[in-house]
Amino acid sequence: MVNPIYIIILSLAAGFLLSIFDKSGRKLSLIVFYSVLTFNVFVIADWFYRFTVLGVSTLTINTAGFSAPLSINLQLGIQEAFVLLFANLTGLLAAIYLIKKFKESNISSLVLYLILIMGVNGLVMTRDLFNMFVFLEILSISTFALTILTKNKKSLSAGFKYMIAGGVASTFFLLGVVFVYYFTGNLNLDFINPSDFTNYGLIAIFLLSIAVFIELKPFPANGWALDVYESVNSGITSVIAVVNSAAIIFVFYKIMPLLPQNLLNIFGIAGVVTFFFSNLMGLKQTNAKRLLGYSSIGQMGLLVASIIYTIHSPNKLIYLIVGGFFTNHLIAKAGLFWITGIVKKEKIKDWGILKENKFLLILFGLLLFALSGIPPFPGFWAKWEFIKLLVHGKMFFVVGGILLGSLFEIVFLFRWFTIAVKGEVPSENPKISFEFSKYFSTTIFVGITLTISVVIMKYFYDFNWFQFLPLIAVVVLYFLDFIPSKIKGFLSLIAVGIYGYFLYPFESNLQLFFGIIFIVGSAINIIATLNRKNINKGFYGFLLMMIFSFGNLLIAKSYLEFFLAWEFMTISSFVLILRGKKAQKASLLYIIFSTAGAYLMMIGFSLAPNLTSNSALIIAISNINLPILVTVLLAIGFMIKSGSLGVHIWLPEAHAEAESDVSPFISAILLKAGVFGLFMVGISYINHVPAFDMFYWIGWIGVLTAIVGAFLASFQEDAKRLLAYSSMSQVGYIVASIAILSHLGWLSALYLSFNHMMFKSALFIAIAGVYYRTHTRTMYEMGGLIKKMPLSFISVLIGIIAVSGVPPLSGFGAKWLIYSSFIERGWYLQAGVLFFASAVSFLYLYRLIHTIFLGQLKYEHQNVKEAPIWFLIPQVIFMVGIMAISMYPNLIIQPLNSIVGNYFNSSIIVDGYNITSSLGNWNGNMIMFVTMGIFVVPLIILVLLNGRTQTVKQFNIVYAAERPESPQTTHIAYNMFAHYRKALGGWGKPRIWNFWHETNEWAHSLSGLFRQIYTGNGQTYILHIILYIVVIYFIMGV
Amino acid sequence: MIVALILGFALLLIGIYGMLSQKNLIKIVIGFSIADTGTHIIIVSIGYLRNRTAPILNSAVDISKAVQQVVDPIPSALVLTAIVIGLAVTALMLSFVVELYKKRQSLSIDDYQELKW
Amino acid sequence: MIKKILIIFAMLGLFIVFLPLITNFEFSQNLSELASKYVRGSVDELNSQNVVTSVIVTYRGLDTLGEVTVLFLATAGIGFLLKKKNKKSKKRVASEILQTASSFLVALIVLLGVYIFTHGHLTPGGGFQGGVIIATAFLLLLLSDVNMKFNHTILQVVESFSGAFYVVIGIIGLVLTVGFLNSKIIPLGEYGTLFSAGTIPIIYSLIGLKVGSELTNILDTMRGE
Amino acid sequence: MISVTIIIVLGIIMIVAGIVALHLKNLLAAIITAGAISLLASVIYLILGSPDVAMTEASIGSGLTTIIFLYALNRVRKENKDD
Repeated sequence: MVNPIYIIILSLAAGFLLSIFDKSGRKLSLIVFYSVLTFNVFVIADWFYRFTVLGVSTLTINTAGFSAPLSINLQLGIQEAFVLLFANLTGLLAAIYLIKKFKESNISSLVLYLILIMGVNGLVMTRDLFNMFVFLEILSISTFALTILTKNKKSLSAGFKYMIAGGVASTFFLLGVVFVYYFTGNLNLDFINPSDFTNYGLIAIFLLSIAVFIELKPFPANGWALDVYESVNSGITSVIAVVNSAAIIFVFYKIMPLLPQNLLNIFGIAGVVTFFFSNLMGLKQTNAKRLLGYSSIGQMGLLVASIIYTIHSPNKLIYLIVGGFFTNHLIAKAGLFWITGIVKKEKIKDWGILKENKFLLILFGLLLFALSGIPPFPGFWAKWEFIKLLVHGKMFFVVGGILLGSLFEIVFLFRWFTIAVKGEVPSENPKISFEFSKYFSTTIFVGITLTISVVIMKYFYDFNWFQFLPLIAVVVLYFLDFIPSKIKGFLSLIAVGIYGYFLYPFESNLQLFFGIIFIVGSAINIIATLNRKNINKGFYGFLLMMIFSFGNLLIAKSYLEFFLAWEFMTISSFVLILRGKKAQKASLLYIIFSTAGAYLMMIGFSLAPNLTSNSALIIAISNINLPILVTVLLAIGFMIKSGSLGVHIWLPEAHAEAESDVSPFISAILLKAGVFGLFMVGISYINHVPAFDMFYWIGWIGVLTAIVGAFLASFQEDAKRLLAYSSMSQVGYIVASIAILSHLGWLSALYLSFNHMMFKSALFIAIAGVYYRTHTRTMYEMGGLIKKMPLSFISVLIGIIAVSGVPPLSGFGAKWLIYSSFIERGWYLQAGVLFFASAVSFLYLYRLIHTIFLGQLKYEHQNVKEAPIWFLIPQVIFMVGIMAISMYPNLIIQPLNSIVGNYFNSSIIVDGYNITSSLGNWNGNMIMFVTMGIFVVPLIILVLLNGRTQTVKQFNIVYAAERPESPQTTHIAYNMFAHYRKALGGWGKPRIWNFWHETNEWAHSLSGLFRQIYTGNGQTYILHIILYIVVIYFIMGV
Repeated sequence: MIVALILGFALLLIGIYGMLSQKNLIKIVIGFSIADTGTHIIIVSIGYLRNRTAPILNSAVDISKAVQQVVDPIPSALVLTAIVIGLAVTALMLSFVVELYKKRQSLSIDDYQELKW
Repeated sequence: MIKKILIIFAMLGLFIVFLPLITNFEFSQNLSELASKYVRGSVDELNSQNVVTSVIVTYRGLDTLGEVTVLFLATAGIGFLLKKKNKKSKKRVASEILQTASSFLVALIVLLGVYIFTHGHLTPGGGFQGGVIIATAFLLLLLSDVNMKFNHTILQVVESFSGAFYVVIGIIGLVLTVGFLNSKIIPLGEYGTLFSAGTIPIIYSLIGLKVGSELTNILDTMRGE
Repeated sequence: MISVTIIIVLGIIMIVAGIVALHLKNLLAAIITAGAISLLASVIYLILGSPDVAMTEASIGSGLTTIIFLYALNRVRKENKDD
């Protein structure tokens, strides 16, 4: 063990002598430089190990042969060691990152850098206020000088602004220190008693703390920092944003015990305000580094708030929340700044170049995910616990500010990510150059984030490894990624099978039911993906991740486990959607809505009472009386995922733009996750019905979703979009039936869920086959494919019959059950609307089959073949399934009846093939035969009597010697239901889309408005600082 | 001495006002250094005790009663450090000014706002 | 215009922030406990006449080390920022009298500087003040001979080694396990004489040399040419 | 109280000098005026019983700082001439 003061000594001595060493060559000075930095890391790492593992007590180092308060003392405890380990490591890695620069540049840069790191060590360890001032100045001056490591006009002017702002802050700090001495006669933190301060002594504390707070870059007194982030060399920026910030936040932490509670509260609020506004302003930002600057400033605000609000919590929680935010933000930020230095593209729109460098893209993605607080990264756990804490403290405004700010952050971070994955490669395109040192540092940091994630999961939560199966899947498949796609597909199929086998013994039949939808449905859908050629990097990893997280939703035993699975599901589906060719916007829309929903759920779960039994959440929740607010929040969260009206706009985009074999997963299975969630809410609800009947309104939303979805589907030109809106409509039926909260309602909801899974999978896969052969999804560009793709035709035919709810197929049963349940409940109006929706759905279903398969075959489709076998297999399976439950509805009704029987008294009688409700009976088997008969008899008559049919030749429908401008507009399927749209009048306008569009515009213009305060004028920035100080002073009100 | 304290605060405010109102970069630095001087005067005047001498215990001071005779040495020590630091910051600021001027031939702070928003 | 009003508001606000500090200011009648300890300790423990020096060099030695570092950083920073121009400027020779006088004066001034930093524990002044005075001497040289070039290697060696020795003296205290920067590692000597107060005069001399060479460096760099 | 009187007189001069320094068009004069403030401040330090500070302020605050200011100004002007 080495006395940590040697860090300071050695750095100083080396710093003093470095320019002498340099006389004998840069090599020597570089060796000295890097050895000292490495030495620092090892000393601190050793101490950190002692404190954490061996439990050594805090170390105090006196100087000058006297003890405090006579002389200055340093302190190294577990907290100091943690911060310092992190700071020194970052310092070392940033130095490695900068090695090329250091080789070329003036020796002074090495000296400055070394002493900067020394300053950080001193600043963190010292307990003396004035000594803090000195170290703060060391830190500042070396940073100021290093801002011009790459010297240009921008970095110079930014450096100057930084200096004057820093100068003002340190003047206030000095004043504060002196007045602290005046009031207490002491300068040592350990000897200052907060109660020594008289009323006016608070001003001393105020000056001291506001100066530190200004250094933490609060909104709006932080313009200088943004300029620095934007213009300074990336390596140095990472040091400023990470190492310096870590040290200063620790200084804030050290002086916190002196601060009165009201001042702390103000700082807490100021931190949240900073977080909110920085992220809001980030929305408009197009410069990569400045964007990171905004995010960085915001995260510092969040960090301050988290320190202040957790201060009275148990230690473990503080470590998790503050430590989580701390490491998460700082590591991710350093890594991202380094990547900006590697990519060397100022504008975010040019970042499409990143997709040419897969490795860097992965690093970038991981860091961005970490920054946006997605599991398993530390930020996720910190956010979850922090929100829980705040919600328990009833600080809803803070919660709102933080979550809304996070949402903005998600918007710009993921926008950036989608550009990197899908954006255009800039035309003038200098390749990303490879510099080992830069990659090295970044990779190490990504590794550390992942390690910390694992450590958190292991030491703070006792999760079952099953909870992390989604992640394990991604990792394993990442390493198997070199295998051809088909083999990976088969392996995935097997993996899903084994997973299902292990999952199987469920606690309840409801889980089993959704297990079949999630697992079996997915497994069958995987078959379609076997059609993929080549390697398909990353596809199966995220597919498995998604499927496993579906399954994990079922067995989650706590709110956190459920939410974890939910987040895994969201992120994996996001990546899958993003794989689509033009899916940049769609996936962004998806992740934004999903995150918003997830945040609402997060608040909901935080408010929910503790679980009393150790069963799966869906069972345990029946014992719990969810407050109405929780019900509302959770329901909204789940309804976003199931695409209910108002929050559905992500749905058509995501379905349409995802790759065609991914769409069935999203439509048929992913939407059911929301349905599952709604059932969960319902189960708690029926056991503890609150005064406010929320499900009445959910019912209405479901009904409206059904009808609007049907209308919207009718107007689509794009087959997948049509199916997407159809899914929306169908899930609307399901939601509405859940909302009935009766035996019959739930029975029909489950029944329709199952049906919808099958027919929508079949339809999407059929369309996938068509798209695969014709390369178009626009329906009026197709036609007559019945001859070329007969099997697909049959599959679509069966699918749409099943959807439409006409006899004989299962859809009829579903509709019958739904109407019965509505009428039984007395929701006549709703039933009427639903009935109308069913009628509307004929419009789009007709269109689907008519435009694609009937009519004239297009010339360019002369040589189209039947869909590939891998598409046909799942279709056949689903068709058989549909036929089977149509013929023998009992196969499914019987088990569903027993499931729902757990929650409601049975209201139907199942007798053989006959199902009787209070309103009548339904015999699927008989209906099948009757319908078949009705169908077959006229068919035979037609065939017999009307033998002289004639096929219409293409000649027959040409224009009179005229060739129209754009021929497709004359196609019957072009803008097919325009007249209906006209009939709808004002109702046909995309109001909801417009609403969200306006919201988006509004947020962006707000963002533009607020950032006007950053005029770029250094003087204005100082004015902001002074005004900020004054305003905080008045708010504090001494 | 209260007069010195007031003087110190007055200079501090004047200096800050200068930093806020003057467009010329050198004037801004002058403002900073005036504010700095003000701060130093404040610190020294806090350490002052009425009718006492400098904390130098030579023959003029009765060593055994020194505690009752000298002014507070701590603020003096702090100011000494602060003055040197002030010099360092000022000098660095000025070299930034020189370099900035080299780039754009202007001393007006309004000409250096290409970074914004 | 809005900016002007805001500035006035800001200044008024600051005035209000500071006002209570002035109006409620009361001069203490006695030294604070800590200060009293310093005053007594300076005599009893360190054998140093100048209490401020004791505080600076010993009790708050870490501050002073930091202070030296700050100056060192500024030197490095300025050197980093202002690359020296090598282009010859017009020769402008000062008058002969000034040249002769200055070379004579320089020696005297340097001597004064040395006196000040070696007597820092006895009289007002010390390493920083002495260092500045030495720098002034070199300034005089610069003024008298515009084309003069300093030997930067020597400056750098002085600067570096005085700093390093300072640290080494600090470490000796650590090695002897009495604490970093302890000045009692050598005999304290007789009160009131030059060779007293332990390492204080040594440290102050090193600081003087370091500050002197650093400031000379800064001046030379700022001068340009 | 003679010392109070001196401080008041000096103080008034310093405040005036401060305001003047900020408003002088001539930068050279402004720098010199600012240097004078420091010089007067060192007198105040002497009166306040801090000869150490006074020496430092006189040599660093008024002397060296002013010289550095002048050098900076000089360089700026030279830049101007060069082009």
